[in-house]
Amino acid sequence: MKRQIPLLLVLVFGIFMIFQYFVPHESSEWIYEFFLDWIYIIGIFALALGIWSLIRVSYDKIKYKKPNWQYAVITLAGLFAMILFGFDYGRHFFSAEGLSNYMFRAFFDYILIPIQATMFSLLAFFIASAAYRAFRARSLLATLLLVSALVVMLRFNPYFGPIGPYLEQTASWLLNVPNLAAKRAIIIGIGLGMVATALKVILGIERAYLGKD
Amino acid sequence: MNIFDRMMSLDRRWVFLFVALVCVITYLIPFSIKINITPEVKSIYDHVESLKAGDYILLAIDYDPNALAELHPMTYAIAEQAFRKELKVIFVTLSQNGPGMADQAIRDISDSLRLEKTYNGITYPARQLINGKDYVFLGYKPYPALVILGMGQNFRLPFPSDYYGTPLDSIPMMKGVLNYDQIKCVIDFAAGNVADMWISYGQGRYNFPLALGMTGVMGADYYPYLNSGQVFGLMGGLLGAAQYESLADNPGPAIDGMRIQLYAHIVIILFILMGNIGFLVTRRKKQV
Amino acid sequence: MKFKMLLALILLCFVSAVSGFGQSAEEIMALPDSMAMAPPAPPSNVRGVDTDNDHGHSITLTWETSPDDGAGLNNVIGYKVFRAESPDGPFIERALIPSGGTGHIDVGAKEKDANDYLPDHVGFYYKVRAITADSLIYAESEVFGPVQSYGQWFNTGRVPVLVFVIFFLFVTLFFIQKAKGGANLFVRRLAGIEAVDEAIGRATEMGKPILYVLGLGTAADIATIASYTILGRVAKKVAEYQTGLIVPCYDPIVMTVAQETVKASYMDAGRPDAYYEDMVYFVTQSQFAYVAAVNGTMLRERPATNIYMGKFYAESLILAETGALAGSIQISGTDEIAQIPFFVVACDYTLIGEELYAASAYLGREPLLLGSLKAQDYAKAAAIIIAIIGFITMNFGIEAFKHLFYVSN
Amino acid sequence: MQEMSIGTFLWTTLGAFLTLCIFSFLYRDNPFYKLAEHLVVGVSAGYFVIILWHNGLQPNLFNRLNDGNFYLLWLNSAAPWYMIPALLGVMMWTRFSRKWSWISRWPIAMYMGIAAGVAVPLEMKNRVNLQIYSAMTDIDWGNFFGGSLINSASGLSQLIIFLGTIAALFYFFFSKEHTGVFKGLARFGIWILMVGFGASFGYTVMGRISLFVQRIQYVGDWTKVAWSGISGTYTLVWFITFGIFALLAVYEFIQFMARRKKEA
Repeated sequence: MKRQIPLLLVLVFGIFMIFQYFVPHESSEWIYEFFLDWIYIIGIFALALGIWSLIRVSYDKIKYKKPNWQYAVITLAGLFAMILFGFDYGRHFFSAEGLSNYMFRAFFDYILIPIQATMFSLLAFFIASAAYRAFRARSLLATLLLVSALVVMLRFNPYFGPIGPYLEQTASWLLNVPNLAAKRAIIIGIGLGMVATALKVILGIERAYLGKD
Repeated sequence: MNIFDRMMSLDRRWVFLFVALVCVITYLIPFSIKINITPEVKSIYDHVESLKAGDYILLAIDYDPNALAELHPMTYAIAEQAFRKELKVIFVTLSQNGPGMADQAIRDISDSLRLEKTYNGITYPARQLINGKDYVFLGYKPYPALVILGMGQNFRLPFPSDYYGTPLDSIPMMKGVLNYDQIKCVIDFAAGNVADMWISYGQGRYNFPLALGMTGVMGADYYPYLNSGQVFGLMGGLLGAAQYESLADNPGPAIDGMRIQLYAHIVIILFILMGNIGFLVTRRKKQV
Repeated sequence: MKFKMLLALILLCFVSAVSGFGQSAEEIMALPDSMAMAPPAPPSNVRGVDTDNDHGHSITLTWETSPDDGAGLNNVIGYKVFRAESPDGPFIERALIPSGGTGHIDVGAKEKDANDYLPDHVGFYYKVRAITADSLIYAESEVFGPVQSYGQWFNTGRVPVLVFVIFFLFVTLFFIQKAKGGANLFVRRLAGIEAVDEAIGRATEMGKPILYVLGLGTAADIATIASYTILGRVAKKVAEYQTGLIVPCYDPIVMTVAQETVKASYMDAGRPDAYYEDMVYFVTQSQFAYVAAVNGTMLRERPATNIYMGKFYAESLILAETGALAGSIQISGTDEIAQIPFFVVACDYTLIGEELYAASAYLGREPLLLGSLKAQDYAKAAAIIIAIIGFITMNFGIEAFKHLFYVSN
Repeated sequence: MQEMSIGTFLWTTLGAFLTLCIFSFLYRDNPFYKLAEHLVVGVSAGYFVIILWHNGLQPNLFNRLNDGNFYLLWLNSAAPWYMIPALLGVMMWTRFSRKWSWISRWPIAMYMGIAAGVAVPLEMKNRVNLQIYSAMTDIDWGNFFGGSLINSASGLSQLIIFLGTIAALFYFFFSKEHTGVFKGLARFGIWILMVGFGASFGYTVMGRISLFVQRIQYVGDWTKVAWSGISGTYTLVWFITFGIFALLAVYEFIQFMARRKKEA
């Protein structure tokens, strides 16, 4: 009961959706769209579980005075403040006007955006340190990786005089030829792996996600 | 620990520091760098340079704010060059958010023209751009393919009046200018498939010289048209824009951007080389 | 509505342009000959059929171009397609095709209250007008009709996909049967996967936890599903060795499923008491906020091993570099092609692409999973053979073989 | 420089401060990074709650079940069958209870079934059918050498793409040991993969650098505003901000010296 019904549901819904793909008729499309809505709505309900987990972990940190517990207070404050602003302090539960609340927008523009953009921009540094650390001519494979990356990075460097244009052409050759071949092979392999995994789920061979008992 | 070991196992914070310093310094201190010029960009510059005062060119501003960083520098450099040479410029846009882009470009370039400037050793006097005498901005119309075809018959068909509402017939510089036959070249700055339409419906049908400025991602796909001679020049991305700025001796945001990129790349490459020298030397020592 | 307004606008422009010429005789004099033009010949042979392989509400039209399109008078700049519910009209304009066009698919909305609703099973009449730059000069084809649209129950354009899916299903079932029968299925070793075991052992020795990141995928992403199975194996080993496990999650459903998986593994290992729910916790559903939190965890908890399996985007390198800074051993696997190079560069072991999907079978060594791995290999062999045959036939000028594999939409 | 109201200036100051907090992570983990990190986690989680409520639940569920009077009188609504997903959503919440949590597997199972079922034909088409189809290229034999070895459009390059794809696929075979001819092919396959990865890595560097440049601009613009106001309105704000960073520097220096002593 606790495992059979879920496995049956996976099988039925899975097979149905596979065949749905080959039926262009309106009624089949309607069901497809309805199901996608289901998934979306289930996902939103599940967010409550996520938020509960976040609150509980933070609360435990504060309660048991775990290391850095002070910061958990900031997390909770940020969470509740944002929810409060988003409902316009409770004035707009069922209309989207809360989204235009001044504080809600200010928090978005001046806290979320700068921090996220800055996290993203850390890549400028990490791409440099990763290149320094890992691009060593240790083996033939590592050397291929290193040389190919160097050529592409040098493609617009003006300090190579007459060989500059050749460097640029080589770089575009590397991007358009071996890179394309590598990508195509990986895509085909991934496609087959995905189909195999999805079939395993539908057939109930892969069932780790259902848990036990 | 000798110097080679040190070269291999540098604290990565030195890498961070150098990258940050180089970016900040190259950002703060403007200086020009040498840019490799490719023939497909140079041919656009040469074409514009070969025109005489009073010749007409058409600039199509077919991009919106998303592609501004890459395409605006091209528009600025070419329009500045054209106006300094006293060419007459017709602006048109086939992209929905294009009018804002064109409007901004025209305003900024008129400001810049009010100053006396020297490009490639030639000093150009300050001049006041006059709408309708030096340039005309036709505005935006949907259905790019039909607009391109229609302009081949007569500009007045898709655009009876310009962007500001003046009938084309009462604009002095449009007198006797009917269609592409009176235009010396069309340069399309495109961030979408409008470029294809300029190639097949414009150049393909009316056979005028066409050059393209595109985003970096798109650029590579259009080289076949260059080989087949359908377009006489091609600029791709910030790199293409920087080449044009450098040809026109008019350093702007594209060269600024390239300068930062270039030196950041050089720093990274130097670190990679340093790591490898250290690695190779220490390995040889171990083998001995 | 918008569409009609735009058309009206264009029409207006064209009309005002023409009337504008009256003001100045000089301008008319200057017009090229083609402007004072004769009307072009009309397009001919207009035909319409229901569009195949769709949900209905669409009709495919074809016609032959006007003799004056690109030749003759050479003044046709495009075609306008008109539709009506009776042969006498009223006709409404449906499309504008640049010159040279010989067809159009008239797609309407399927919702009854939409502006361009095109009902199924209703007869429609079409005509095509060759237009010139001058809106007053044009030529119309004869009216064609009636033609009806309707939806299909099978998309024949997707037959190649169906064949592939059925072939694959068949091979999978075959090998699973074989595996159940006890056949010994050989699988070569994969360094990245064997490293997982080593890494868990190392964590035990160091007395430090293992950080398992499921990536930014939702529970619906196949990469995430593959990742659960790997998480299950890792959690089981972790429970056996009594090492710590940290699983920060990005998606709440993924968190729920991961909790089930880890709990089941602890039960399998006979240590349900050691399991607690907050091993697997939710962080936030925002990419870089999530990364900020995981980065902080790495530097504070100093896990011995970081495992990244699932869907990763730009954050891949941020995570992997921070992990390397914290001195952790790192094993990664993703099907996001753009991110594989970064993992290859920054991690100790990387499962490239489909190796991620093979990993669960490897770790478990369960015959059923190995069976499906075999099926994957045979499908790959089939793909290679098809590609080679197609390549050879193409270069001998035979396109028929390649066309067998054409998927129309 | 555009004019800024004092309110906007204060908010921008916060943005610039948080930007620097995140950058401080490059030096090492520190209280400022922790502050920004925990703040962004809370705020972003709250942001998603609100967005999913207003832009998700409202239009996709509530409005469909709304019959015009009251949200619960859903039977008269336009789409009463939307009670099913709502019910499934509520079933997810059984996870709050230990005893009933197994019920949550039903919606999860449907979710997985739908996801897997959609993936099978779709991934087969997009990744397998289409890629094999485009791998069957017609080589441009007339332009085989294309003038130079590094011409991407030459017939030779097309041939390399095809052979590279096949060889890389060979590399991924799991059920055969890499020996003999097979070893050679797989070897060529992994070379292609590595060259491709290197090129792709090198290509991305450019875009990443410009991300950092944008952040420099953000802080730079703020500094300009602050500087222009140093003798006027913003003096106090500017000094406070400067003071915070000065204190941070001093704190770090003391810590650093202390660690030095310890190590020595």
